[in-house]
Order: sequence, then structure tokens, then C-alpha cells
Amino acid sequence: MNSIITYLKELFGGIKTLLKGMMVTGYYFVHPRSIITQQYPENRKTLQMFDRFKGQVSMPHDENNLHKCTACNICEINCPNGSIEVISKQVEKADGKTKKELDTYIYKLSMCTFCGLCIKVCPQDAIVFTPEFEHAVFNQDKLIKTLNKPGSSLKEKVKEPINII
Amino acid sequence: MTFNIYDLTSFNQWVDKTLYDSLPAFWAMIIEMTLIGVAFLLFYALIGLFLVYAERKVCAFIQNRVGPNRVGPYGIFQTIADFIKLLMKELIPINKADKFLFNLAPFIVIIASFMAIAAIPFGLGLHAIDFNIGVFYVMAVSSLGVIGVLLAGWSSNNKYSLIGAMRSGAQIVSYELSVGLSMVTIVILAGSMQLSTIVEAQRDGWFIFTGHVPALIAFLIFIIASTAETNRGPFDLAEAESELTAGYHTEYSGIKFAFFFLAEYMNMFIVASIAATLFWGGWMPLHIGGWAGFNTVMDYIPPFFWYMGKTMVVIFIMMWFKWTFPRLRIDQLLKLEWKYLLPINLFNIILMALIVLLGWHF
Amino acid sequence: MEDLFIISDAIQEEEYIINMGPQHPSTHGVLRFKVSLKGETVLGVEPHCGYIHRGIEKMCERLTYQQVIHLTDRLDYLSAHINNEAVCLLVENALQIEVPERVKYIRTILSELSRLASHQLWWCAFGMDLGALTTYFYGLRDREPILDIFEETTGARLLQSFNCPGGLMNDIHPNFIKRVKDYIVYFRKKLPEYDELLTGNVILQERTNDIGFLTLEDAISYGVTGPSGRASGFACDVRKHHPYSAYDKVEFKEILFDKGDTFHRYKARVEEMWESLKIIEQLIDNIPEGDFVVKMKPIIRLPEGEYYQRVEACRGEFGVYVLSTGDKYPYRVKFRSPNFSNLSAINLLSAGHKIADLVAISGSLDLVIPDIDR
Amino acid sequence: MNSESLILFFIVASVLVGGALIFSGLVAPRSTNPQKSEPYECGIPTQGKTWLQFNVGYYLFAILFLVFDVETVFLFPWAVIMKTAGIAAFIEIMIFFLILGLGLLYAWKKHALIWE
Amino acid sequence: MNNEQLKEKIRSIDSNIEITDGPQYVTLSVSPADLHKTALMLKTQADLSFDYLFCLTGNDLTDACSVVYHLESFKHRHCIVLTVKTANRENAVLDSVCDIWITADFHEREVYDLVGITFTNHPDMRRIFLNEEDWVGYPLRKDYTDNNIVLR
Repeated sequence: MNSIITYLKELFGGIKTLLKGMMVTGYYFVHPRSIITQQYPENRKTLQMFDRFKGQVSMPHDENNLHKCTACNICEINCPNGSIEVISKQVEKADGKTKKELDTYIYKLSMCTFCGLCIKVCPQDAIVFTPEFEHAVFNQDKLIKTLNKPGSSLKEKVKEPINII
Repeated sequence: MTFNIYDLTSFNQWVDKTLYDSLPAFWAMIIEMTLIGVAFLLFYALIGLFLVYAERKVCAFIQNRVGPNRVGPYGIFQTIADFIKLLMKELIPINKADKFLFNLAPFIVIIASFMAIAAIPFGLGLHAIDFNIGVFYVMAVSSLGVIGVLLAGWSSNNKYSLIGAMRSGAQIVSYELSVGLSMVTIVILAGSMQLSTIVEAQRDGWFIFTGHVPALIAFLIFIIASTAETNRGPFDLAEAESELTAGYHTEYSGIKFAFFFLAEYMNMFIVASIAATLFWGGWMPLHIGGWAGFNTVMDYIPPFFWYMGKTMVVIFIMMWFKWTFPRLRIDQLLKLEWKYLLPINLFNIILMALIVLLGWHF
Repeated sequence: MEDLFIISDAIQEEEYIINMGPQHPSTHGVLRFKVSLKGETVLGVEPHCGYIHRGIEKMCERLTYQQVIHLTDRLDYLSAHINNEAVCLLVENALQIEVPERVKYIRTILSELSRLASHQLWWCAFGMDLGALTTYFYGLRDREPILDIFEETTGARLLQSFNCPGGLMNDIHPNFIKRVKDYIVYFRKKLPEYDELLTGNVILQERTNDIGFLTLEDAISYGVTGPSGRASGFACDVRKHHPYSAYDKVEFKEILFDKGDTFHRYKARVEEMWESLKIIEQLIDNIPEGDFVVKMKPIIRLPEGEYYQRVEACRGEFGVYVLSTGDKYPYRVKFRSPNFSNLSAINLLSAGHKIADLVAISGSLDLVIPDIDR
Repeated sequence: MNSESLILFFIVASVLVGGALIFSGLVAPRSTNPQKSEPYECGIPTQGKTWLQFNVGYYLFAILFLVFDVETVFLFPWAVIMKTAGIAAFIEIMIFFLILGLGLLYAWKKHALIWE
Repeated sequence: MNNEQLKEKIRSIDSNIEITDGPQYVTLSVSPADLHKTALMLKTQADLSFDYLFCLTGNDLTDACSVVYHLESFKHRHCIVLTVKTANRENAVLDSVCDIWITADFHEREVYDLVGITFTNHPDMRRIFLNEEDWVGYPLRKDYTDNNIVLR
């Protein structure tokens, strides 16, 4: 007799737990407002990324096409993956002195792991993370980017680079 | 009793008569057959496409998603696009597979489900064949499909498929019983095995209401067992994608896979329509004793809609099961059948017989 | 006649070998189980790993200590923040730097948030392993706000690299506290749903109860840590027994069970989600003011010697061993990954059960493959 | 319609499958590759023989199924005439049930209902 | 037991073991011949009962190889480090401890795979990560060269 009672208890207890589960899924079925999916390509215009989002490294230029990079190479040294290559040139100044200046700032996005060390160590805050996230290209070569814009030059009155090595 | 305004019997007879009068008997038969064949084929394809779409939408809403929404408004052409894609896909031959059985399997699953549809009464006079052993016929044909599953798994030369097929075999030999026995319960109440008579017997009230508790229990058992028989979750052990990748149809590609996919949904449709026919009165409108006005309004809804509506509700319940529960293990599946469903079912038949004997049913 | 129902072993079946993985839905990555079967019963499981071995330990030998941190993200990517923290703590302890209280608090909150996110992902994947596909979406839905919190503060959703020796890369975002508080309220409402949908479900109970027993002795001997070990009664919570960061300032329960079957490994994780919520609640209102980083020398050189730091990652005890020769590069770095030890118990756990149980057991161990392969 | 027209349904279904297969064979691309036609086993070549002997458990369940399925077949005629046959048939079928129930109990007690 | 008590206890059992103070843990250094004996002693001594091996590291010290065992006691909650240096580097052989702590099974295979120390009495001494058939060399050795390695 006891075994029959436990048998029935198991049966009805089991059915009860199953119904409980169905209540949860049933609730969401009749509440279409709980849909959380984002309609991605359609919401491109309204999609707002967080300001700190590490999309890609970029070099801000002001309205006069001036950047702040002094070509000090600290970012290149600190990058764990070798995704930054700073090519500098010697420029003769008006007062006759030659000075090192940035020629091309090459950023290999395909090798970047977004660790943020380059931005943290930059003494001039010349590079920042921008929240672009659509990196898909058809050719891998397109992921090698030049961050300084053509014809840009160094902004005056930046701090002198600190030699840390 | 109210006059049924949607009786199609006379229409059928009229078509039959006109054809046979105007043409020689042989050609009349051929044309009639073609008409029926094309009509059922269209119906079959449409239902299949619709059910795939419905399943995707239902599961999407349950899972807080939108579901297909790109092809056509609300994604309604998604399944058609999918079908065309599957039709154009490459059929990959498998090394050392049993070619003949491998190709035979999709035939069997589709033929089984298509033949089962023939006996279903969609409305008054709207059925292809009205057997006097209709219940038997449906049971027999719908369980044929599993032979296709077994063949598919066996012939694929794939270990996952073979395990899936073996599971499916064990599953079918068990759950066939419960389906049959829960049908017996209704046959006792109806006193006939002809599907049209069973529907007719529910004119005054559906069996699920008039049959007291035994009919309710029989309905639950039928739903559970037929979900298992159609290899749907939570009883989808034969395909069990987290264990056997895709089970018996792992090696099927392109349109051959599409047939298994279609057959799964059609089998679901068939068992749901049997459930609606046996328990929910088939195409019979909802009548409440004494409410003459209400009953008349209900009569104006065409029987086909009644029938489809009931079937869809049963299908929805089966989808709801699938998207809520985890999958059972093979030994638990058999335990559920042999230790729970079968004894309860036997007991239920006795209870129903007693009720009928004592005249307690409505 | 008596023997009719006794299944005889007279027909000896051949051993049937099935490969689960590297491309299999239930191994959650490129892990390969070589399973030998008899019928549906598993006779033995031989894990084959190394499909994504990247040689992170070798790479670390050529990186400075700051640079090592971003590689630890790539071990157990679900407890990225905790792995970062291990390296930072090791460096700080070796140089005997006391980080500000604020850093400790933030680190602890972020650790617990990653633990929550990780357990949520485990929960939904475990449901999926058992065939309940809907759980996957519910788990991810609840994980999304945590990832948003991470994204807002650290700039990345998964591989944050937010720690640096001496503190954090950045201060917390002004919205951080409000968002975390909102999330706690939200998740306290959603967590009971997990129990209704899966924990209480009779099918799950049947599938997981009394499957894959791991005794206390075996758990210790195999080094099975984390919730998997604690389900067997192995009190191995580093947060409790060797507290670091702000864990000595909060009250929480170490979830311990003594049965050690698949269901209790499941239960331990679900209970840990509640504990994580409690820890965050205790800390979020009391984040002290202060600096988020201590000024460090640009080049860190650890004194010569051996260092070891253990933290409680989401899947168990994570350890970093560093052998330093006083150079700016570590001479040898070894990561003690919890999954590697947990994996070693899979044969013991699943032998004698069904294939479906193997899936449930490997799901309950919550393996993350990059952590095994390193 | 008469029941011979079942052949019609058989033919229509076969035409549906056959036609679709032929059409797909015409339009689908074909590219051969020795690795493509290997049976799928998670990216590892299959080891050993694929076809194995069936477990004894299947045999047991098949026997049990046979017993009860035949019983179902016997039940249907009784079920149809149940209302007219009345109490006598009911008692007879009860005896039938009893025997079968005992059989099920026996199998249960002998642990034949546990899948190995 | 704290570190001081541990040191005393171990000295009282075996005076041959070289004991040093590490930054965190007491470090024991043993010779390869004594390794298994000492390990068994650490596990079985009731007062010590180091039953949890939480880390096993193989190092290439350029003149020899060493293996570091980090041990904890579940009962007493104390930790200890056991180190052992092999006699030579090219043919580094040590006794396996996987009969004492089963977790050493996988960890020793890893050390064999990456550092190249062979463990005797190990039931299954194979590579664990790298391909057994065609991988040459032991990657974590300092003189390991690989043409494909990406140098920063």
C-alpha cells in the first residue's frame, strides 16, 4: 500500500513540477514585451555604444589636422602583440634644429587584443579607443590602418616625452 | 439537432456524378483521383510549411526572441525560402552507406505520413477515405514512419545515426502501446472505430467533457505518447542533438533531410488531428446544452475551421512541451511508459468500461 | 525459465568507440572525448585535449608583467577578470604594495559579477546539454545586463583586461553603482525562475540525481575544485580559506554538499549565484573613496624567487606560479587552471553511465576548453 | 472513395518524394571530395565497424511490446461492442486484464523493465 | 599549523630535507631519489596530511629541470611547497607521484609534454596537448626553437 502511495506521490509531484516549468515559458509566450532581441542592422542609426567601449585605437585630430603624437615609441614598446608600428622622420625646424616627428602610425587591427596598454602608457594622450565595432572587411590588408591623417602634423605645446627606459 | 449548413457530402456526390456522367468511367476515375491527389498534396505542403513557421515563431516568443522576420512581412515566406534552399543543396553521398536503404528511408517517412492524412475527417463529408476501422488504420500507418527512421539510422554508416535509430526502435515499440490503449478508451465510449461515427457521436458534447476523468486521463496519455511517437522533444532521443549531433538524420543533406523534417511536422499534425478528432469532437462546433443562441452562432463557423483550430491548439501544447522540458534519457523514457503510462492506461480502460456500463457518462 | 528476464552477458559485444568532439555540440569547444561504449553504456572516457593549445605559458616568458595580464583573459574567458586579478595580486604581493581599499572593493564586485555571468552561461548551457533549449536564452538574457555593466566600466564585455599591477586601468563609470543595484533587484526576481524551470523539474532531477558520484577523497585527490568540488564536500573556496581583495570583509556562505552527484554540482552553482548576489550587495554601497591605482614603476621587476597566487575563479581554484630571476620578464609562468584538474575526473565520473549522462556530467563540470589547453 | 484508392495516396507520396529528389539532383551542385563523403564523427575518421550487434534489452522490450500489442488488438473488438455486450463481456475482459496485469507485474518484479 | 611548526615537524621526521623559507610557503627541497618517499610521508603523516596537490609545475633551469609541487592539507589548511631538481637536463627522469595524488596524472603528462621530464611508474606517459606522432622537442625548454613562433 505504501508503495502505491509513493508511486502516486511521485506521479503527481512530477506533473506539478512540469506544470511549473510550463508556467514560466507560457508567461513569456504571452508577454511579447519581454523580447530583448536587438534588430541589429536596422538599428544602426540608434545604436549607441558605451563611451569607453574598446572598438579600435585611433588618433584624434583637431580641426587644424593636428595630432598629439610625438613618436616616442612607448606604445610600440608596450604593445604585447606588435600591432603598433611608429615610423618617425627627422624634420628640420625653422631654428635649424632637427626634431623627431611622426611619419606614419601603423596600427594592425588584426593583431590587436584590445588590452589598452598603449592608451594607458601614452604620455601625451595622443591615442584613444573609439567605439567603432564593425571591423569586417574582405581583405585582411585593410585591417592594417594608418592612424595619422595625411598631411597632419604635431600640435604645439605638448608635454615633452618622458623617457622611461 | 440543428441543420449543419456546411455539409459537403452532397457537393462530393455532385462532383462524382457529373464526372461519371460526362466522361467514360475510367477517365472519370483518373480525373477524380488526380484532383484529390493534387488537393491533398497542396494541403500537405502548405501545412508542412506553416507548421515549420509556427514552430519557429512559438519557440521565439517563448525564448524572448522575435523569430524569423526578414523574408516577407513577419517572415512568413521564410519557410518557403528555406525549402527552396534545401531543394538546391547538394546531396552528399556517404562512403559505404547502404545506398538503397539510405534513399528508401525518406520515401517511407513521407508515404507513411501522407497515407495517414487520407483517413482524417476534416469536415462533414470532407475526408478521402472513411474506413470502418479508421482508428486502427491511423494507428497502423502512423507507426510505419518509424521504419523510415530505423532505416535512415541503420544505412547511414554512422555511429551516431545507428544509436539514434536503436533508440527510436525501442521508443516506438513502447509508445505504440499507449497510443493504442488510450484510443481503446475512446472507442469504448463511442462504440465505433469509424472516425466519422466517432465525430458524430460527439455532437452533443465532446468526449473530453462527457467522458469524465477517464477521457481526460486518456487525452493526457495520448498527448504524451504521441509526442514520443513523433520523436519530438522532450522525447527526441532519436536525434538528441546534444548527444548524437543529429541522430538518425546526421548524414542526410539537402532535400532528403527536408523530407525528414517535413515528416516530423506532418506526423505532429496527424497525431494532433487524431487527438482533436477523438477527444475534442473533430470538426464539431462547441455546443453547450440549453444555450440555443450560442449553439447557432457556433454552427456558423465552418467545421473546417473548428477542426483546424482544435488541431492547432493540440500542436501548440506539443510545441510548448518541447520548448520547456529537458530531454529524457532512454531508460527513463521506457520507465515512463512501462511503469507509469501502461498501468495507468489499463486501469483507465477498466474505469471507462465501468462508467459506460453504469451509464454515468453524459 | 527463471532466467528469461535476466540479461545475460553471453553475447559479448564488441567495444564500440565513438568520438565526441572536437566538433560536437556538447563539449562546448574543441575538446575530444574518446568514448568506448557497450550498447549505450559508457565503459570509459579518454579526454584528448590540445586542439587549441596556444602556448600561453611560453608567450608569457617574453612579456612584461603588465603584458602578461591580457593573456590571462584568454585562459578561462568567462572568469577573465578573476584571472587578471591573480596576476596583479601576485605582483603586488611580491613587491609588497598595498593597493587602496577602493581597488579591492571594485575588484571584488567585478569578480563576483563575472562569477554571476559565468554561472548564468553555465546554467543555460547545461539546460541545453540536457535538451531544454529555452534555458539558453533565459540565461543569456540575464547575463546581458552584466556584460553591459562591464562594457560601460571596462570597455569590453568579455576580455576586460581591467586590472593592472597596483590597481585598475580606470575608475568605475559614474553609472556603475546604480546599474549594479538595479541588476541585483532584477536578478533576484529572475533567479527563482531558474528553479521553477529547471531545478525543480522532475526530468532534470531524474537525469542528474545519483549520476556521476564524486567522493570527497576523490575530489581532493583529483584536485576537483570550485562548485564541482564543493558539491562533494571539498571545502576548497579560496575566497574563504585564503581571502584576498575584499573577501575578508564580507559575509558569505561556502556552499557545501556532501553527496557529490551531478545534481549537487548543479545545485552548488545555483546556490553560488545567490551568494554572489549577497557579496555584491554588501560591497556596492560601501565603496570607499580613493585612488583607483597606485603609482608603479613603469618597468616591474620582481625580486628573484618563486611566487604563487591563488584565487577562486568561476570553475575552481586558479593559480599563477611565477619563477622570477629579477628580470623584467618572468622566467617561467605556470597557470594552474581549474578545468584541467576537473577534466581529469571525467572518466571516473562517467564510467558505467549512459551517453546522455556523459553529456550531463561534462556539463556539470562546466569545462571551458581554452583554460584546459592554455 | 473506396479503400482501394489508398494506392492513389501511395503513388502521390512516392511521386512527391521521387520528383523532388530528381529535381534536386538536376539543380543541385555536385562537387566530389574524398573527405566530404566520410561519415560524420566530429571531425575524426570513424574507428572500427559501424554496424554492431543489438543490445539484448531491445529483444526483451520487443517481446513485451508484442504481448501487449496483441492484447490491444483483442481489446478493440470488445471496445466496439462494449455497450451492447454488457456485463458478461466486461467480466470476461477483466479476467483477460488480470492475466496481463499479472504478466506486467511479473516483468516488473523481475526487473525486466529496466533498460540496461 | 603555521610555517614554523611545519618546519619543526618536518625536521623531526626527516632531518635530511633541505628547508627554506619562501615568500609565502615553506619550501622543501629533496633529491630525485627521495621524492616519492617524501611525498608519501607528506600525504600519510597524520599531522601533515597534505592530501591536495593544487599545482605541479615543471621548470627548465637550463642546467637541470625542476618540478615544484604545491601542497595543501584539507584537514589542517596548511600549505607547503616541495621542489625537486633532476640530475641532468637532457635526460630528466623523476618518480611519478600520481599514485599518491591522482591529479598528478594529468599534470605530469603536461610537464612531460612541455618540459620533457619523464616520470617513471606513470601509467600513461604520453603527450597530452601536442601531437604525439609528429611533434619534436619540448616547447617550454629555454632552447626550444620554432620557425613559426611570432617574435614581438
